[in-house]
Amino acid sequence: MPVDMRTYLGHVELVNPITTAAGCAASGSELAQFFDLGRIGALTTRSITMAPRAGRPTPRMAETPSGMLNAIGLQGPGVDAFLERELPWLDQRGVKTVVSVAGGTVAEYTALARRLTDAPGVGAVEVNLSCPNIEDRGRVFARDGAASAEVIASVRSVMRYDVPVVAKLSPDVMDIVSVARACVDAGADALSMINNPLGMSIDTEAMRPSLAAVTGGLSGPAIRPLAVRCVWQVHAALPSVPIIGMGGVLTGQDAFELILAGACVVAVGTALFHDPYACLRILRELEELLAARGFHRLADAVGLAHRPPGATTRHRIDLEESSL
Amino acid sequence: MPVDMRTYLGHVELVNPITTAAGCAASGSELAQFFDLGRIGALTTRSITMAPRAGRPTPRMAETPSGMLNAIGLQGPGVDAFLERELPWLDQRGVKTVVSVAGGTVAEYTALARRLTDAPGVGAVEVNLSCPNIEDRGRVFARDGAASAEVIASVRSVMRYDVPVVAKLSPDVMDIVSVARACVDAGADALSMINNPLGMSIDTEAMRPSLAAVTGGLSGPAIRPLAVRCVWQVHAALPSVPIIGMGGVLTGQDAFELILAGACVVAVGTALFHDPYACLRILRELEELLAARGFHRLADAVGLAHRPPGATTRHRIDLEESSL
Amino acid sequence: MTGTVLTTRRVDAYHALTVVAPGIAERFRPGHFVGVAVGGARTSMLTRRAFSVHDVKPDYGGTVEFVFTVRGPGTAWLAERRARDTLDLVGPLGRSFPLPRDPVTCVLVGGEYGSATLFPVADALQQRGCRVDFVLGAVSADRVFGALRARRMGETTTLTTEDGSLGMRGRVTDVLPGVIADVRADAVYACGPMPMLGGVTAVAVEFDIPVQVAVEEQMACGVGVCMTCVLPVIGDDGVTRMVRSCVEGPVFRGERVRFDDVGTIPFDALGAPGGGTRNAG
Amino acid sequence: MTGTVLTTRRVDAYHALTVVAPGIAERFRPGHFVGVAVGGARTSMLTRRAFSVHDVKPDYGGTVEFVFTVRGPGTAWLAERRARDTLDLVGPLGRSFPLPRDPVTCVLVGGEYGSATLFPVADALQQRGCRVDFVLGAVSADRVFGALRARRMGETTTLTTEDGSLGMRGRVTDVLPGVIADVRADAVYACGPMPMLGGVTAVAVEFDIPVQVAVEEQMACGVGVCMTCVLPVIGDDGVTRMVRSCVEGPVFRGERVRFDDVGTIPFDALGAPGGGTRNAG
Ligand SMILES: Cc1cc2nc3c(=O)[nH]c(=O)nc-3n(C[C@H](O)[C@H](O)[C@H](O)COP(=O)(O)OP(=O)(O)OC[C@H]3O[C@@H](n4cnc5c(N)ncnc54)[C@H](O)[C@@H]3O)c2cc1C
Ligand SMILES: Cc1cc2nc3c(=O)[nH]c(=O)nc-3n(C[C@H](O)[C@H](O)[C@H](O)COP(=O)(O)OP(=O)(O)OC[C@H]3O[C@@H](n4cnc5c(N)ncnc54)[C@H](O)[C@@H]3O)c2cc1C
Ligand SMILES: Cc1cc2nc3c(=O)[nH]c(=O)nc-3n(C[C@H](O)[C@H](O)[C@H](O)COP(=O)(O)O)c2cc1C
Ligand SMILES: Cc1cc2nc3c(=O)[nH]c(=O)nc-3n(C[C@H](O)[C@H](O)[C@H](O)COP(=O)(O)O)c2cc1C
Ligand code: FES
Ligand code: FES
Repeated sequence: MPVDMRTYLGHVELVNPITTAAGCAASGSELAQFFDLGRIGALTTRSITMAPRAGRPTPRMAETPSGMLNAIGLQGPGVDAFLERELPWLDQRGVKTVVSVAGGTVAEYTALARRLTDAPGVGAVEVNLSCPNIEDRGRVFARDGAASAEVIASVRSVMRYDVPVVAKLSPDVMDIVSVARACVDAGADALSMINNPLGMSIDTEAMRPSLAAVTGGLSGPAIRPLAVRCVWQVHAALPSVPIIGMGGVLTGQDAFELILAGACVVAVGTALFHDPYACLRILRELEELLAARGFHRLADAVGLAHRPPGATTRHRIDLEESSL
Repeated sequence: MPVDMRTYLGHVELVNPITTAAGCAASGSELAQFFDLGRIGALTTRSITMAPRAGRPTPRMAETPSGMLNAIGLQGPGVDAFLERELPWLDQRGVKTVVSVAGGTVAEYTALARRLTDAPGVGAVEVNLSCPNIEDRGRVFARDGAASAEVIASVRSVMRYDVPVVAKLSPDVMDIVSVARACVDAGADALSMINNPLGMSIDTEAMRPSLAAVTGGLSGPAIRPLAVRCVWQVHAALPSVPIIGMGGVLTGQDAFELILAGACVVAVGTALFHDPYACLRILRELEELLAARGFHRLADAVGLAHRPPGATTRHRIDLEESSL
Repeated sequence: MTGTVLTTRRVDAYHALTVVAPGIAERFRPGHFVGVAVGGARTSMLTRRAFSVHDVKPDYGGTVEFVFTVRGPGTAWLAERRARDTLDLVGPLGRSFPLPRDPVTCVLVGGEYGSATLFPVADALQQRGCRVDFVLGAVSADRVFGALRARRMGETTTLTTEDGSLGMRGRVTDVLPGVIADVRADAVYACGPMPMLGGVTAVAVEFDIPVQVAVEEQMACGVGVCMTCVLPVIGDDGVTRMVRSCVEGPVFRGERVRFDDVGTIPFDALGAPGGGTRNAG
Repeated sequence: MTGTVLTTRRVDAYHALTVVAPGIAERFRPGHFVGVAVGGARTSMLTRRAFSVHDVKPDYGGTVEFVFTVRGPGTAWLAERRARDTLDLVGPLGRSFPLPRDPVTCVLVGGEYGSATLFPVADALQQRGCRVDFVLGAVSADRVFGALRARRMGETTTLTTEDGSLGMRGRVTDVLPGVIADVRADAVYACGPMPMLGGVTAVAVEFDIPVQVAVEEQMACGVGVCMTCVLPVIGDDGVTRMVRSCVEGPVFRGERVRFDDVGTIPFDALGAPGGGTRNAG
């Protein structure tokens, strides 16, 4: 019997829990040559900015053990071109789209949200809070619960009520739960974690930073233990808030790990660079893994690792009995 | 010509920059069967506590991509047994010893420091700030600049003036530079970074956390980019403060990366689990690497990657000329 | 520490690798294990895997053989090794089995690949004139390791499988009392899964004969520096301590290991949280 | 995407691997590259390495060959591959070299392993009746790739080495003007290090003939999704954009690439920080 893979972001239904991670699928069309985008739960766009952005100088990437550093600098066409070309392209193909937005001030995030309000094809808005706040000496919004909450409240206030607003959190904080709580209190319908922790590497031949931007975001399997921990902590504190989990997911088993920790949607980022078919492969592996363990519904696995130590492990027999 | 590998922690001279990371060399004697401990710059002890501690239940370890999670729970014999057996053993062999201390309250750290004051063989004291503060709902000292500063000030006030006090920082903070600055202002003679960021993994067969303690500290090459970034940021802000760099050092090249970022001492932790000879191998590789690049003194490489982009790369010829 | 793989073979459900490693072979005593690096250069697998040494031979200056079952990615990688590949080993590690001074009768109890460890013990015991009897068990016939060799070496050999596909249906602990009584055993040596070791120890205690067990706890370093491999063991002074199975074991006197408390910190262990033993050490 | 290694060989300072990959061979056009996974199962090396395709053959349904030099751990791993090993490839990737409609005269300029890419171009050009002349260069003789094959295929072949160990002492750009003049070249094709491509472009511009270059920027994905591989390129509208060399390249019209600004964001690029082009797009 196939596993029911449907999942929900607020009241938006996704056919399955796999999405691309923001900034890891360009405009979407690049991946479409490898697989039908309609087969994944959602496509998350790169973080859209008001103006077009050329991004950072190269080198923008450095490989690290089981990970990579990136400093792309939000290169993108700006919201006008996005609404004119990229979003309609996705919408025409019926791709459920999570639009990621990035800004340097609360006003900029709000203005972006306003531009998205009437655009057809916006399935949800993910607010990338890992941007420097140019009104607070470049301090990253995501590192500060109050600043994050301010952005979320403002975006929520202008977005259509039926479009979920997702707050994307960074692990570079003292206490992720307090930032998560601040965002939810400010109106976030869901949370997304983790964005890249800040890292750096040095080219020991040139004796200089490897990246032109000096520091960059760390992604890939190296950070999966941080992602699992963040998802776990936030799900424990806020069990009813939907979580998009991400960070180093390469396989269905990795996705399952985040789901057991509490994620109901799983985003695939760096894995796409290695394998452009990764989303579908991970989806298939996840479904097989759930089926092998006797799950009928993905939803039954979400947060399951939180059950108290005394509770019996659900296994095939249990579930088959309970479905009678 | 051999490279002058001497380095300084405050005014304490180390014959070379390699030390073991706290908690990764047990009592020291375990490694002595593999190599002469006197050949490394210093040995850092496990974090000593007032009372003996049995630590956490097993499983205490989980492998992760290019890293591992540990939740040992500071198992150790307590300060009495340490002063009676372990420290004298090291002292008799002339091993320069950095004593790591851990406590649950400011008073406990202070009491430990007091016990160490008159003990022969204490080369330096490293204050492990990644402990839950039992007077502040278990909030980890290291996550809070003020709490860290309070511990450091108190330890500094009771330690002998000629024993450097090193503050060991955690990357799980909003801004490592502000914690570093608070510690230095409170009297820290040196800084040590990074302690393990908090991570977690889930056993997807058992559908339970892999560690008995649920969460654990992430170590190994996976975290090296975080370590390099922390050392870089702190050295940029506080260029005159000696830094013990650590996090995922497996090779001489890795050690060199931390040195270029600003560390003058490099600690080897997880690598010891793979290779009990790691310290000496890394030292040899580092020395060869410095020699190949024309360095006469390790000190010339410390923080070198910070030189402005315009500055010429030091290379062999430059240095040979300058030594005339 | 780098050895060349001499031969690889399959033995029922198991793989066996023989590696040229004179430094390890030379110092080997029965019960020792090796720590094997897996995954090759630039692997993401950081920790060594521990394997008991099954056999040591003088060929090529000294070889060691270990026997393993594929459990996860590390053992999967090992199963792909071929002759002439190189392997990075440290060892011999751990505390070996203490041997009796006198020519007594010993029952050797092995579960799954745990049997592999027992053959060097049997050799050493026979060299001292001891009588050796085997009890080997597993889930199914293909997972009973070394039945043939046991039959050649042992005075008697009793096999058990849980599915009855070889020997008696059941577990080693079901037949052990009978064997001990029949052969009038003076001592028991055991290696296998933890619950089996607990059961074997209980039987030996019942008969009031000494029992030496080789335990298997998860290990990260194998050399005593990481503190991951602890289990509660009662010391000569009657105090329970969390001791490292890699350096203080893996061989322990069975009755000293608190099998029921493995995976916990017993409240009366030295240094247990909130324990009254805070000042005992 | 998984292919079997058919043959491995050394060519002077280079390694060449031939891999059975029908899906790639079939769609290949000159200038394409492949993304190769390195390090095997559970490796810590996450990103694919890009290599130009040197040759495609119909054997075994279709094979591709690429030529590489050992630079770091990924290429070191590749250099250890043996026949019958499997390799994980994606491709063909990138924009191929546009070919002239008419039978014109083309000078093909290769630096180091960049020459490898030019042979499929030469093949395709000759099939269209074009005349092909080669200019190949490198630091030293052992790093000039394909001199023999160039001599066989090209009407003329000029070699340069910086140390003078083969051909003329100097760089390809030193001899290129002479060659262009001698053979009355109509077009230039070039592949090699960035500074060389800049120099070759300058020469072609001087002669006012079209030049197609295949650039090499660091790539993480090779398929256009990661945005790491950008360089400043002037569009048909005269606006400079940071374009992805993996999907919009690696082949570009030389004069469109702002070689002097590679590694920077030119102030007049679309979306440059603080630039006046903020509303241009
Ligand atoms: C002293 C000792 C002797 C052993 N002798 C043998 C032997 O002779 N034959 C044999 O087949 N196996 C033996 N084992 C178990 C063997 O070490 C594990 O099966 C192996 O480490 C699993 O690695 P993996 O990568 O395949 O599995 P994974 O489960 O993916 O391993 C992940 C991590 O967990 C550790 N781990 C997992 N299971 C165990 C376990 N049961 N014991 C210790 N660590 C574990 C691994 O070392 C690794 O760090 C022994 C273990 C110990 C401690
Ligand atoms: C389109 C294209 C075609 C290429 N064709 C060839 C070829 O035919 N033969 C050949 O020998 N080399 C070629 N290269 C360069 C080759 O990709 C690098 O030498 C190789 O990736 C180095 O990997 P490494 O692990 O050995 O070195 P490292 O330096 O350790 O690699 C670390 C990381 O940096 C990247 N990287 C390092 N140097 C380069 C570089 N110069 N270009 C791109 N990425 C780099 C790697 O992909 C990897 O992600 C080509 C590069 C590109 C972009
Ligand atoms: C090249 C690259 C670009 C990214 N761009 C964005 C972005 O524009 N907005 C954003 O919110 N996150 C961005 N991220 C972060 C990812 O969405 C994701 O949170 C993170 O990489 C962890 O997942 P992974 O390990 O699967 O890549 C980017 C990551 C990478 C590697
Ligand atoms: C098993 C283990 C035990 C540790 N115990 C301590 C400790 O007692 N005190 C401390 O300050 N740090 C402790 N650490 C942290 C290390 O000292 C070091 O900061 C960290 O592991 C990063 O270095 P590495 O990647 O080289 O291991 C421990 C780390 C590990 C892996
Ligand atoms: S495995 Fe490290 S102490 Fe035993
Ligand atoms: S390499 Fe990823 S976009 Fe070009």
